[in-house]
Amino acid sequence: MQRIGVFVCHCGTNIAATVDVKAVAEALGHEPGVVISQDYQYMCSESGQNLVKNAIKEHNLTGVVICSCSPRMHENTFRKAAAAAGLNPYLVEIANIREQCSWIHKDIATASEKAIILGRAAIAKVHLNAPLIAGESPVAKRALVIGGGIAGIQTALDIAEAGFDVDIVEKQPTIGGKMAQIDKTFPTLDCAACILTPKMVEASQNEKIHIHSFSEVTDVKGFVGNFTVTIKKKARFVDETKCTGCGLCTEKCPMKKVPNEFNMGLDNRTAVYIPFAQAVPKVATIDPNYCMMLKNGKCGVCSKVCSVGAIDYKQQDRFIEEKYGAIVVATGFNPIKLDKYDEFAYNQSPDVVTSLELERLMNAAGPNGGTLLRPSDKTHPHKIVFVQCVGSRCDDSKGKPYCSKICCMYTAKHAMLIREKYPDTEVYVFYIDVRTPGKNFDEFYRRAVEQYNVHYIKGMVGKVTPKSDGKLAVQASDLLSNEQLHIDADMVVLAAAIEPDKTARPLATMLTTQMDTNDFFTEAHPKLRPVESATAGIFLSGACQGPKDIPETVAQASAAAAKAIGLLCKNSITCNPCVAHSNELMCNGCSSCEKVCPYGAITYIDKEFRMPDRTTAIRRVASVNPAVCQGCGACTVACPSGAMDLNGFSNSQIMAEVDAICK
Amino acid sequence: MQMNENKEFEPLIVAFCCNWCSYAGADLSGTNRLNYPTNVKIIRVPCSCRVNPMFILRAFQRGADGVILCGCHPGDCHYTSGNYFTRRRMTLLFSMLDFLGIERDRTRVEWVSAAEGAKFAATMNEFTEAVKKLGPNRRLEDLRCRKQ
Amino acid sequence: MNTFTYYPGCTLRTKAKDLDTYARSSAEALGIALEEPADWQCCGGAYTTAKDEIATKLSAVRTLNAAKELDRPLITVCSACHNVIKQTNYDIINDEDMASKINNYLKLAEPYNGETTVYHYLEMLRDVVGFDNLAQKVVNPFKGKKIAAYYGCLLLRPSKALAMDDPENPTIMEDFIKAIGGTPVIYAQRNECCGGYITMEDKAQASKRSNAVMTSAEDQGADMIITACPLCLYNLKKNSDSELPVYYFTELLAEALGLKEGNNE
Amino acid sequence: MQEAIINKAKQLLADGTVDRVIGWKRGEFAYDITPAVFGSAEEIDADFVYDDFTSANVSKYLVKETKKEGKVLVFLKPCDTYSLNQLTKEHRVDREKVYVVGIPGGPKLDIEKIKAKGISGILSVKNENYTLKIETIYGEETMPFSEAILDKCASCKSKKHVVYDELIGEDGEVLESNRFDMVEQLENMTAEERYNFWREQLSKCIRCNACRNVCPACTCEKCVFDNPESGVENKAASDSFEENMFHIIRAFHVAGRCTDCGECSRVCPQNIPLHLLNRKFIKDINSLYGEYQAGEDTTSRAPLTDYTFDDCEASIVHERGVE
Amino acid sequence: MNKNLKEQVLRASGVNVLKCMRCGKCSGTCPSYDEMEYHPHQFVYMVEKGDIEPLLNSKSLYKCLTCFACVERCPRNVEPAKVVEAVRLAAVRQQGNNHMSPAQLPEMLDDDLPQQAIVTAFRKYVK
Repeated sequence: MQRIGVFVCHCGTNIAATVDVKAVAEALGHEPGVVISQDYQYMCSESGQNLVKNAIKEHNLTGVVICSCSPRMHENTFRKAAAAAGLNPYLVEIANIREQCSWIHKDIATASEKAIILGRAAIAKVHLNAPLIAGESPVAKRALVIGGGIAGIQTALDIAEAGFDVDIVEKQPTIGGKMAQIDKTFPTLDCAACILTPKMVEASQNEKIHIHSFSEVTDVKGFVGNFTVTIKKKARFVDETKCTGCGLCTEKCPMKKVPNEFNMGLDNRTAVYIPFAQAVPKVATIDPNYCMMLKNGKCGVCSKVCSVGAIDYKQQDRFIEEKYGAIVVATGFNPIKLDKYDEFAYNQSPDVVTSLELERLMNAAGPNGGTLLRPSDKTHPHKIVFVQCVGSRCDDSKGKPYCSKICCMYTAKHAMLIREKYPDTEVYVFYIDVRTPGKNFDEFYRRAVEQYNVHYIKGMVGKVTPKSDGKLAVQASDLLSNEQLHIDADMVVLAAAIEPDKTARPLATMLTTQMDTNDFFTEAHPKLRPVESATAGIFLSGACQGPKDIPETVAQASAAAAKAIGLLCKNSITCNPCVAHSNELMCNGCSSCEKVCPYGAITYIDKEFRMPDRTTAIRRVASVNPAVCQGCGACTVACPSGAMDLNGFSNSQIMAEVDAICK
Repeated sequence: MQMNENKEFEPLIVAFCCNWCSYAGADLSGTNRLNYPTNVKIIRVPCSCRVNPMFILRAFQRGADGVILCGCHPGDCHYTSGNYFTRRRMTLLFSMLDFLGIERDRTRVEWVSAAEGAKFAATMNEFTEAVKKLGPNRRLEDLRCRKQ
Repeated sequence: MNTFTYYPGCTLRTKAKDLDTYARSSAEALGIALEEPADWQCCGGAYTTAKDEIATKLSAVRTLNAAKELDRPLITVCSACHNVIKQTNYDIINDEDMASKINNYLKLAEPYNGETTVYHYLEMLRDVVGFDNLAQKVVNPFKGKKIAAYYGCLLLRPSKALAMDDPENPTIMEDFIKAIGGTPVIYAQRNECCGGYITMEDKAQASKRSNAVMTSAEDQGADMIITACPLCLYNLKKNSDSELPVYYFTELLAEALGLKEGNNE
Repeated sequence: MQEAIINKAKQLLADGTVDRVIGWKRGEFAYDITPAVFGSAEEIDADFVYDDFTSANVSKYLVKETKKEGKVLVFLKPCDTYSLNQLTKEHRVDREKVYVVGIPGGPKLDIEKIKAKGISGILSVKNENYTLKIETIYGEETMPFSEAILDKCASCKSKKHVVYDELIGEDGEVLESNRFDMVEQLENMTAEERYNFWREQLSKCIRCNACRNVCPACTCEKCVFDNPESGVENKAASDSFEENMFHIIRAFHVAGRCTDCGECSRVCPQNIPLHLLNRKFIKDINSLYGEYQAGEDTTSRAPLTDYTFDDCEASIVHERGVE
Repeated sequence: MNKNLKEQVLRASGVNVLKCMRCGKCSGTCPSYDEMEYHPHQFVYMVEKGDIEPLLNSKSLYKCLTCFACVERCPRNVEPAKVVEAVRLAAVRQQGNNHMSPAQLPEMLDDDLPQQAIVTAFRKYVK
């Protein structure tokens, strides 16, 4: 015989003002199985919870129904209270009479009537609730970081610091990411390489950190604490263990006309290459698209000059499989392509560049050795126009709807550096808004204006026309003086919007994590869980979650590491007990459920059954792995025999709710 | 089905809402005090794909006048693919009910995200109105197998 | 033989006969039959985008409907006609309210709802004939000639409605130039307005714009400019200080195909 | 044909290829042919029948028979082979334990159509050049063969055997059939008309469960309608609605799995055109998700366990057809 | 602020002026900028404010080339040229407010001028 307690919350006046809570408690008290029905000011308060706990003990309750706010709010609170009083926490049901009743209705009579019906449905359900015990599953003490930029490096260092093994998978031949390409950093103007490369070295020397460069994640199976990941180590045609990074092969390689991606294609590299001097690992890689030996078997120079015999033209892609307890995504960003913005003549003139290209042009390790020269004729530019928000804040098919966040600051940085180094160069910045929230950021921008006399103009460039004299005729609006400006510039620099790396979306599918329409990973909660994905055990680090500058990225990277460490510290994790289970006696073994399971939680076993005629028969039946199942219930509907059911949301429970509501 | 004092027909609407998006969207319309009729009673399910056609038929059998199913937008399912299965199942089920001569406006699928409190309220207002226009559900409740 | 409905427009009958004549002869040589609908009206020269303007859109709809009744795509060659007719068609498809007002007014046998496909002659060359095929039929290639394509404002914009090519980085005319053996010259002002619409009222402004276009093309080393628009041709020739020759693209096409005497040696 | 089949059965039993044979034997009346399992040549000689009334799809019997020791011989008409494939795909039948001999299909005869001509007391029916010679206790009657064809055979979808180990006779082709005509006719009615049509039909249901018991897609270990835990158990309908529930859910459970063998309507003692429900689903699936024939193969994904990102929304039901 | 006029312009143009983020790209790209007293971004902003009379009486209405550069390049999809046109229509639709009359024509013409120039001018400036 069920003994159910009903507790109706006033929520101050939030509920009580529109719902006659006394009448509700009274009415529900007459429902079958209900032995006590009470109302109280704040059920979630300590004394409210005590009321519930005492009633459980006093009346020896077998089920509890709380009529209060949304279960998304306090279901856990009341489950804990029940557990503290010795009642299985899954014998608690919530009737949502605040968000879905008192707050949306005005008439007390009808709202109270509805509250009673919702309470009745919860009572009908709780009659059929079964005590559930959350299972446990072990945690693999190893983390995977996908992406080896500053976000990935920082996350890996922090996790390693806590004593856990951590693997970095980086698709490029070296770690370092975008930060390695940047010249100086705002607002301190310290050199990016000087602060990044020590971290890269630290990562490579830390015995807990294992770097898989030139590698990609190709498959992810499993679940929190227990992921199995397949990593493709792409053939680099160089034996990593032998190569000393001496660089002789790159000097001798006859194929010297390969666009150098590290310098944004502004100069060339050889077919066998080390991306940059401080690359980690400092190992050569052969580019099969250009290597003559790999393309038509003629050459072999690198192999001849390599004294340690590291060159291996026969190397194949290798796949390794590893178990991880936690995965951190740090796939980063790229500037968008500017093909669709040719009003700025990006395709027409080499002197129209993106900001990242400008970084390389100004970098000491860049194509001009740190002297800023026009790409077209290698002359010194005297007039430079910066265009902000190219492709950001757009409501058209070409651009991105969001603010890329970092452009205002790096443009101020570029302008300032140029004015500092080349005082004879005039710098114009066309802006829509200058957005500088951040410590010392606005001061930095003001310095560019006040100290360095950078011309900030509120307005937008509308057209760039390259001229025969090598100048770029810039036509723009100056909104404050209400005139159209015509500037003959030597260079135009476009602050291209940034977008998530293209590998992020297929990765999100593998990880079963959510993404927004812009392909940024969605955090579990925008305010309270900013570094976790909604999928347990997957954490987010850096610009893959949204545009970020370096300090923010590093902060988030450490936060993600902290979350991952928190998980790895546990020996086991509690599983959600509201999972599917199959009744073997009814299961047909037809595989319908397996086909709709997004987690691969269902497998089949051949089991012996005793038949009515005392013979035995072997039948194929489904078996659910409760640690893998997430409890969506897709299988329960795919199952024609009804063998598959879901704990906490069983067929009969939902049917009972339907019946109670439709009574 | 219920009749209020001035005898205007008040339909009974059962709304199945997925826990992650639509139930949260319903909560949000509450938080924002966006009204919709008391006719709507929500049943929480983990995912729209948990809704068995049997539940819908059962609701009609027991006197519901309209049944609406709400889930995450396609592509946003918390379980990645649940609502895609829902979409196919409900398309076929609704088509079958239509084939049996049941009014189309009694059933509906709507994708409501956790951020779409306003859409949830608007959808419920609209749906209730549509069902109100149809009048009480007699065909599914009372598809009399024994003719009178 | 491929047959299309051909809409020449008012100017091609009078001041821009070259644009028309060579369009027709070249099409024939390329195996395309162009058939004029029985009675067509002037398109109006400019599209009125205003949603409450119905009367000004009717002549274009009549033309579109005539093509629909003949069940063939509609080919235009004048940039202005092309712009007006494509924008009309786009709005009819996308603005139900406008479509119903127009249909209410016209009372056609069957309402027109945007069924006709509209091609610019250049699109026909690209999508029906194919530039590769065209190149094979060229007998007098414009070898070594640096030719600047002038798109102007009408041919590409608004790109949503015209959907002919990338509005900022178009290639269709450049590909055409390559097909007839010339070397395309890319210059920034190729998709800016020549000021033609204002030429009657404000010669100074028209001349400022034409000069900007011509100088930009000259700057990039062009030997000549080609256009698809009679008004552009007039304006660039008449109101600029440049000596750069301006031709209709169909003239060059006919020359390349050996249908017209020329000086492309 | 009967002789060829019997000889084949005896041969395969004799050489040890199979241990049992699933075929048909005569029941109370000449035209009353039911599936049967034979264990020896003697049993076959005594009872095995194959004639124009041998229309029963025996593939479903394999679910039980393959759970037993030994290999089973089964004779399958083209339409039955689709059922076997579907059962194999769903792991209900162990294909390894089945020896399939494909035999030519119908058209088969419908005794109800003969009786409908007012012919009663039937002793035997013989097909002589597509004229039926019917011997009755009142004397001999005749009628054209074509007028007594089973409905399911009249709209045959395929003469092709999609699975077999060997064939007796020639294999055929997938046919262009008119099987969706009636569904379309209903779709073109008003909702009111459709409602009245189905009320008329479903009100005849006596919940004998014959449709379920014969259906090769309905092989559940325990049907939800027999299971108290399902919440919808009703072994006999207690209210009018439940017949609808039963038929809708049954159709839904076999949607994307039903091979359209037509057995449900054939065995319905009340002549309810149940196959129309299944065909409606098949027609919808074909038009909304691409052509799909259940049982055509053993590997493809069934439409209800599959999806694409750009599937139509359920509102499509509101947008098409007759309200 | 003239509410009716604003409504009329908004309806005729089909433009949502609230989408404007005041970047000024329309005016940066406008080939007629220097000839205009009010510039494309001002048209959008003044219509938003309902400040339409000054626009109605401005010669800027007849300097817009309808070249759609602003429409194509607006990052917010605002379509300023359509606003200009809607205001121009509101102006020429007023009694006796045609911008051009056939009497003016002869002095404007020359032998080579294509018809389309005349047709277009009358379509745009005359009601």
